Amino acid sequence: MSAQPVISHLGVTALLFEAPGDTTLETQRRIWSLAHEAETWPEVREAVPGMNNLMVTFVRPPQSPEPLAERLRKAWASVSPLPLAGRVLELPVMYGGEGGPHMADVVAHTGLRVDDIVAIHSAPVYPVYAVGSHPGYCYLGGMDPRIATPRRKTPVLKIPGGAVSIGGAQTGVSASDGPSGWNTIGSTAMRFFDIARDPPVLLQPGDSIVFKPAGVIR
Amino acid sequence: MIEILSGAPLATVQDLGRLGALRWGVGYSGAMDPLALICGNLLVGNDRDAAAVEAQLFPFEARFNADGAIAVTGADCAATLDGAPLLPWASTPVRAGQRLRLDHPKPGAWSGARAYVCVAGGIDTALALGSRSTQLRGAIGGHEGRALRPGDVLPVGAAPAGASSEPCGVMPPALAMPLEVDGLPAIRVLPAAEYACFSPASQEAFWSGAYKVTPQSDRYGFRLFGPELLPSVPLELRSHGIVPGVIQVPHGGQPIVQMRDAQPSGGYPKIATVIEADLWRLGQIPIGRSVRFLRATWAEAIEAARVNERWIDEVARLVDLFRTRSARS
Amino acid sequence: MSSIFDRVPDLAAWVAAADIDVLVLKGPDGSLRLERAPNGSVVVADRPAHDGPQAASGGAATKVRATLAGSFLTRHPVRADRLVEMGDRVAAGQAIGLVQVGDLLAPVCAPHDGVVEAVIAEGGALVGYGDPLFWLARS
Amino acid sequence: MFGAVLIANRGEIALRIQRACRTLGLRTVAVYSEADRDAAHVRMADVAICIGPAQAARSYLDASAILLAAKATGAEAIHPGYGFLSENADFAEAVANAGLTFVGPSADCIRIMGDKVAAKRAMLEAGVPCVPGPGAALPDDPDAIRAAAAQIGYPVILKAAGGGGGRGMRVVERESALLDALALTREEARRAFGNPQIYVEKFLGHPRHVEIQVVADAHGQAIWLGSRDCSLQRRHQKVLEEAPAPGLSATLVAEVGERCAQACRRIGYQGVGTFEFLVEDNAFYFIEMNTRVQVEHPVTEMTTGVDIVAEGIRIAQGERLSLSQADVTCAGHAFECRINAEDPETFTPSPGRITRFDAPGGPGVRIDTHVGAGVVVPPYYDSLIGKLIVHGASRREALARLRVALSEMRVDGIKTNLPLHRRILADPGFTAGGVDIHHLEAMLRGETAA
Repeated sequence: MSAQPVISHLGVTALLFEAPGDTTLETQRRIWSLAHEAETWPEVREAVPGMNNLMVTFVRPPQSPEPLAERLRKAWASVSPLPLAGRVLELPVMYGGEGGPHMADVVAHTGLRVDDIVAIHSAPVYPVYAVGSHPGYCYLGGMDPRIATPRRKTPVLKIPGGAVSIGGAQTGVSASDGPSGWNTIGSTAMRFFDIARDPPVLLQPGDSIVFKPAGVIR
Repeated sequence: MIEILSGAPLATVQDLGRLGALRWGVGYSGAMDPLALICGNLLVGNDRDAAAVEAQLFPFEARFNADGAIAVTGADCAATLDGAPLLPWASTPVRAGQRLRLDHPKPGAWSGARAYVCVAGGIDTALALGSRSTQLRGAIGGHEGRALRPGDVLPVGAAPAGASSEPCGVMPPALAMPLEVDGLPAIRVLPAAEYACFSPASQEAFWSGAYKVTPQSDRYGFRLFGPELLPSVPLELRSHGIVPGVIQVPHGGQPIVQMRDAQPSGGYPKIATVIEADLWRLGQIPIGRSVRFLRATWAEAIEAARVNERWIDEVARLVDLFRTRSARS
Repeated sequence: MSSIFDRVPDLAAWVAAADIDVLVLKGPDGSLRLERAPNGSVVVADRPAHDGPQAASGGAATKVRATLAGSFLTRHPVRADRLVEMGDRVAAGQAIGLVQVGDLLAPVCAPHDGVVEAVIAEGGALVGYGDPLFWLARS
Repeated sequence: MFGAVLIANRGEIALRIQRACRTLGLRTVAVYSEADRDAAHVRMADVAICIGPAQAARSYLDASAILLAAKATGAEAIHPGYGFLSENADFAEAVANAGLTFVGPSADCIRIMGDKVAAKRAMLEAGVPCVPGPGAALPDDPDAIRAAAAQIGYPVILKAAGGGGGRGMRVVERESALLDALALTREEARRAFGNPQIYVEKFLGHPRHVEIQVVADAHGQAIWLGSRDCSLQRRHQKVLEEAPAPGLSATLVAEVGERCAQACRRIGYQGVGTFEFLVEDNAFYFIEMNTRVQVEHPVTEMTTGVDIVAEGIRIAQGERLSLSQADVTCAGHAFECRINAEDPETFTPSPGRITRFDAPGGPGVRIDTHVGAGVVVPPYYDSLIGKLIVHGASRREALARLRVALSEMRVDGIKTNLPLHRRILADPGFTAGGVDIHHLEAMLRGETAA
């Protein structure tokens, strides 16, 4: 496995920088640093952290993507991890039942019982790696790989806001109704996004979430 | 002001989109056919990025509560004003109380899927994070952050100074800048990060096959149906930022093109990205029609954007000359 | 021998400049009536009998003229059908033709309600300012 | 390079440009007003298109209509001729923005030369002699204004920066009248030209009007093509011109000509142009530059053998000058009479149908005209219906030929100024050569009768 980051383009409007190695919080803290630096560059409109990766959008498409790619590589070599200094949000979750329609799929894939899945899912303090997917949605790190379940073959056209779901080795909470390719295992009630607030999001990279089982429907 | 009369769902207020809010998970939104929106705005004397109503299901009906000028661009919907036929892609004066009706686009030299009702002064709903575009997920922008319903009344800005109500029209860009392969509309794409991970047969199929726009296609994404695209080995990616145009291939093997309301992140393998300059073409492909993908280079994608810009500038120049010439009838 | 009809452009310009609504001239070879249209343009509202078809109704007909130099189109490029056919009833302000300049498509609008008596110019032809395009009978 | 030239003009110059285009193998596009439907320039063009009604403001002066016509006809270049839009910098810019070639200098050059203050500054920098006076608009401070005028010495003349053709000027004889005259001129200028800037210069009592024809290419080459004398004017309108300017030292003219060519190179001028001077006591004073072909260019063509219009078009195509300064020779003498449709006594325009048109002929005789028998001269435009140009080995021979030509020429149906030209030819002051710019008006008042 190469230790070099991989940089690819998303059409002519953005570059995707992917950090090498396994997904770790340490790497993510370097991604946050890289994002802070890149968003000050004049050719960059936005630097948006993903899971151990960073999307950088151009102010306007350049003649070649290579200069910015090179700049990212150089910056990556020198950035130090941003300290984790955010707050911790406790989130009550109702697991399974109507609010967790894909619990059975996770059971089927992992071979674990529902109670085990709930226990494993609610154990860690999940750091917010990134905000994305839809307004206010938080990508969380730190899920136990035992409950990892692949994304669905076909995305679901509408899952409700507050849905707690698993996609591959990741977990997250929908901030509003919308389509998703993830497996929904529970639900919670929390307003993650409010246009009237500044910033409009409840949580930002560096903050953390703890899931607290409010009940389990089998 | 404009009052929405018809119950046809999914009409929304859109401008050229919302840039700079990806970090909060807020995508671009904006007109599916930005060229049509810009042309409509030029025709009524607005700034290019003024907001308009994007209609995608028909019939669509609205009433104007003040005198002014409008232009209906995009899909040719046999628009009528109080029953009198309107030219497609042209401005026309309107009087208070007149009713506009747009019908299902009929097949012609070019039919399209989405129509834009541009009003002199622009739809003047509140700016949200710098744009008037409706972002349905999260209920941001537009009219109450949602699709329009009968009875909704949209505010209209002050008509631009020196605005002329002299009717004026432009050639639809689909005819001015046609792009077809084997009689099918063609869309230029750049191969994306995981292109090489797809089997050679899938790669070949992607370039040579026709992909039909399925009924599960909307402003979020166009779900296409065509030859299956399968990776050589199963891929599971970490979530990352994406932009409109990215063509993801979920495990089912059928591609999904991210459109203007696309979520700003995803994790399915990406086989290609529709170049920014051709997103408007795809945005106007009606459900049930097929498209072909054409492989482009970075330089070609940049040049295609320039061609669009130059075309728009030339249209703007001609409209301006038309308005400023003194030899009117 | 000069006819008043040779002087129509001059007269029309004069009528427009002088803010006159209607001008009627009678001469040995016919009478001429110039009217200011609602859009401010001056239209020839009457003409000698030999200068074009008469409306079936016997009413006067108007020559609708190009106000822009360009290619005359009878059909919108996205449409299969012509904008109007002979005999069609049209409303004032309705687009009955187009003049194309590059990708600009300037509508030719009916100056009044009426019936299309004839399409004078040929589709695709280069027309200039003042060239007659349609005969439009008052209905 | 371009293949089709739209000629944004009418009359004899439209025809003249068409001829030049044809000799260069270029297609011509004529635009015309409704009043010119039957005009020669319409008939002779490869493509002709009507762009508006008779009024010039809605046709030949309508930049938008002309640019749309260029698009509609596929023209790739626009030649503005003289008058109309020929010195409109915004038009030149709009032509360039349309991706077309403007046959003439850049919009920037036109803009500089259109502003008298800026033009004078540019000329002083290039070493072209100017009328004494500060090279800047007058300030507001009365003491500074008085000082500026005193330094020049009375009489002085106040000129509007945006004026021209005799408009926006006022002569001041003594200091006591200065401030009132300035206030008046400033107000007139503000209203007439939208520019209240005024500058002050030495007033010359008996100057001649002498001009230098220049041609400059896009490759930094510029040459001058000798002098013209256009002193015979009535109300600042030239009536009869000749080349070369009689009685001036060839060394002096060459020195000024070289300065003019140098100025072209300095400001990056491209195309044909004319530097206009007042000449008094063998001294040249720059007054303005015309950034276009001039009505009287044929006298220079006759004496130098250079097709000035074709040269201007070749330069617009990016080609190099076809000759160097060393190749320029001035052979013989030439006159041009502007034939106007006007009453020779009252000078009121005389439009109408020409019933008879007899053109003169013979060696050295050239007629540039767009009219003939049966042609109607419309009332909407300037009254120039043609130019009679003659050339001879000497001024004396040219005068003799001109006299014969004027006696042969006959235009019936309308009034023309042919009788005036015949009168001028009989004037001893004129035939002697070197009269000043007031001479013709004095002659008309009967003050110079022989």
